[in-house]
Amino acid sequence: MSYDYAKYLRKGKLPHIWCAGCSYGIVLKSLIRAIDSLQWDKNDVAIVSGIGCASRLPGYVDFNTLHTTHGRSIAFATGLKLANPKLNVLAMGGDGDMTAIGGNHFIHACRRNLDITIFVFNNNIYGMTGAQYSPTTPKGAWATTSPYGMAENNFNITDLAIGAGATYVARTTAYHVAHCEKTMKEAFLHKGTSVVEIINSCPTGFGRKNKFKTPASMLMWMKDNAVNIEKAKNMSPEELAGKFIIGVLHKVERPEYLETYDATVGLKK
Amino acid sequence: MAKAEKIEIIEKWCKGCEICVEFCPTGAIEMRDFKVAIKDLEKCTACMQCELRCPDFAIIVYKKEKE
Amino acid sequence: MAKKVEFMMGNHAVAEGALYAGCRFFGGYPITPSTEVAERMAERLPQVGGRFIQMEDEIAAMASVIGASIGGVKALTATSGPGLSLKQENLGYAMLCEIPVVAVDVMRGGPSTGMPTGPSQSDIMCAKWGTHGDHPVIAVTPASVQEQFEETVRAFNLAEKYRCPVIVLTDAIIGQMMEQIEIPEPGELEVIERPKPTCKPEEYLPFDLDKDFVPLAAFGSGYRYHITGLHHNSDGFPTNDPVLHTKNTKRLIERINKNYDDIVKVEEFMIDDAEVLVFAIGVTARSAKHAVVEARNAGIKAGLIRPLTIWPFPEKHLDKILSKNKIKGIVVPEMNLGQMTLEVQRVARGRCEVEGLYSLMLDPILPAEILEKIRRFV
Amino acid sequence: MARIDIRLGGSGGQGTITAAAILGYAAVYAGKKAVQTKSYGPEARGGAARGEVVISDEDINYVKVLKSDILVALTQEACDKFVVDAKEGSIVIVDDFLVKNKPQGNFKLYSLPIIKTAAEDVGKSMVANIVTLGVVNELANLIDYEKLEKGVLSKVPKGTEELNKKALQAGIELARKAKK
Repeated sequence: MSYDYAKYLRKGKLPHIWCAGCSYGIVLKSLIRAIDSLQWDKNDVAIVSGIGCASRLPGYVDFNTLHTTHGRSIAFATGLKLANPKLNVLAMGGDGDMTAIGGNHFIHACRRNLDITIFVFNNNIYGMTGAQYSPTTPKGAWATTSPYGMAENNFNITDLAIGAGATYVARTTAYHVAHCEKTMKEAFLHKGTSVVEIINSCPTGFGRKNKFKTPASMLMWMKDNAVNIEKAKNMSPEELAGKFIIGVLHKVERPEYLETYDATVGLKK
Repeated sequence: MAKAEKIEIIEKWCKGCEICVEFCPTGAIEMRDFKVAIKDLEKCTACMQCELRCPDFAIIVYKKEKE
Repeated sequence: MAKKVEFMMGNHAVAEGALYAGCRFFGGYPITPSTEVAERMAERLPQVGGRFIQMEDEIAAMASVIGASIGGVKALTATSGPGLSLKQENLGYAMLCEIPVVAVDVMRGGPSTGMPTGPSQSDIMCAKWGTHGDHPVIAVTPASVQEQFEETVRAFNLAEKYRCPVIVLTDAIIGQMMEQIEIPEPGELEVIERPKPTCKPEEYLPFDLDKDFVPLAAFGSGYRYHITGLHHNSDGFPTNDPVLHTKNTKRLIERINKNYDDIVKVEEFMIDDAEVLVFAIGVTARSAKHAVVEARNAGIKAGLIRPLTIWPFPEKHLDKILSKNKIKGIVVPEMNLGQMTLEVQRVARGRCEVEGLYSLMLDPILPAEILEKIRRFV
Repeated sequence: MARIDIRLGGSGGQGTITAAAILGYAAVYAGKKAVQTKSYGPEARGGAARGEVVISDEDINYVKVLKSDILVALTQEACDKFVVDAKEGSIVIVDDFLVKNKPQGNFKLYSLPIIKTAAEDVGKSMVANIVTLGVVNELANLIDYEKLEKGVLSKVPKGTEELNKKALQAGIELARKAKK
């Protein structure tokens, strides 16, 4: 056995609700390993999610877990962190939850630079409601609400986070399990708002209708199209066409919100 | 050859997505009645690909103690 | 010792009441005519070790106070009409998830952007039914700057005691006006602190469906559990079982209903021998009191029922008066086109006439208008 | 003291709402009850602005001014608009320069150079509202002078205390002369 997940899993909650081949389970394992590697007390970890398939994740892990309303995880997490700064707070959700209905909270969290961690599970689709297009559905892709192909432009989540002021922004995938774990750990350790986009796969809602025959083929697509940022630096735009970059895309030091607030207002503790 | 002591399969959690089978480099496991099953433990190199990638916590590989 | 008397704005009194009650977090979003609550909290919270944040929108403001409360801190938000609409989503969350928070709604004219500076009492039904689904609601209705303070303290107490959101339903006139207020000394008003669970963490059932009340453990206090806005079982995990759904919904509503006597506060003014009643809240109740005094001066036996709790509706109080007194009629003045009147009619069950007096004008309903309605019943 | 309804009318920026608030504050400081309300009509922005305050020794039920016991009108527009709600036998004070058409009615009219006094005798027209307070308090004998002065000083910007004291005194002088 390479790793015993049991000590972080809530008893009796498996099997989880995710479909066969959904990569969220794989990412959940990376998440558990990442937190375990930090040796954080479980009582000091809070995971806050919104609505959607990804947002069901907190129910399976033995931390302080908060499954909120659609798109609002970051806003709940903000209040929680300000009330109890000792908590290591992770806000997480899917692409629709975080960048459509929750888009406003997402960009303003990046701007504030409160010391919370944000994971966006991007599977390019609304899975739970049955495959409607999301802000990250690729142009031309099929969804039940884009039956003729996606006509809208899509968000680049990491560019959005960088533009909004997040101080740590990275991308990883469900395929790159070790990289995913390492990136999550770094994001947790970063002081300030850190955003990790995790490329995921929804075989049921997206894959079947968009020419992915099997769940494994969706993971292989990640393997084949992800380029590490170090390698990408030496590649031409032509070579990078159709690929996406993984790794730490942006990392800067800026004053963290809570510390700045407390100092600015002269908080009497 | 075999480096695995045992491959434990938690059948009630396995959803039959086949990711483990597709990622197994040696053909040690296979699909049987829509669930993963051990085909040939001898072939297992304990590379852990199946365990790492199983989304359902349904497959656990126990490495052999170093001899 | 003479008490400290101040001349204070109603919205500021809400903020001071919240601080007195132990509120140490405010998450808000600017909106007329409630903004002075946020401004006062932004200035005052750091002085007492609390934190303020102006969120990116009303929805986030409501979410942030729920988050803070889950973190173990008493939390307040303040808004007005359009903001109340936006807060409804997370108010419902707080109801189902049993999170104590206080939300102030300084009523202005609606619907939509409506009359931003215009006072109103048109959110009475929105406070009760604004969020979807069956749910309990507690809403208190202050009518003076003193009550802005005291009712906010009471709102926090009720929120903690019954583990639920409480709405302070006030209006633009009471919120914006200045009036004398005696600031209570510490200890003078009851302040209910949040009880902590005493069981072992592994035995903690945060939403025990077989108990009326379970203390809410703060995240980080060693009780690790799950909170979800899905219908859930005693342990907090989602369930699709309609029997449990029914049981929990009824339990939440019953918790409030069966504590009616503790929650519902009503001022009864000159009702012992009253033949005509006026039923009014907030600024309108002050006009009504003026009218009742004038009616009495004119020899008319009028009385006033002034709820300080509008939800749950003070039906027991009203019912008791209607069964005791021979009431000819009830006048229900309200700054809307008839919301409370419907409830009064429901409780009156045809025992007497109930007549609404509605106004969307910017000034309070005049005592003379109420007096005229009173006269019609005698 | 029974309920006294005071309406201070002027144009936006003349500080009538501030004056009403100061009067309420001073009244409360003097042990009375007071309610000061804002106006919500379109006049709240530009046009005829009004500061309203009700002062009483008893509980004040209706919070706004019903019919005024004291009306101050610093502009013609405010005078025309609010004088209809002046009580019989009440006090109506108008600025003698800006209110050219003197109101007629069953009230005691004082036409006084309030703005001129502020601008010329005190030196700043923006303290007309404080001059007004001096006038109102002296004519209606509402609050002890020290309490009123304390009210004024606690609500005006730092560094303007002497100016505002002078304005208050000037208002009192205006009223004393008028009473003779």
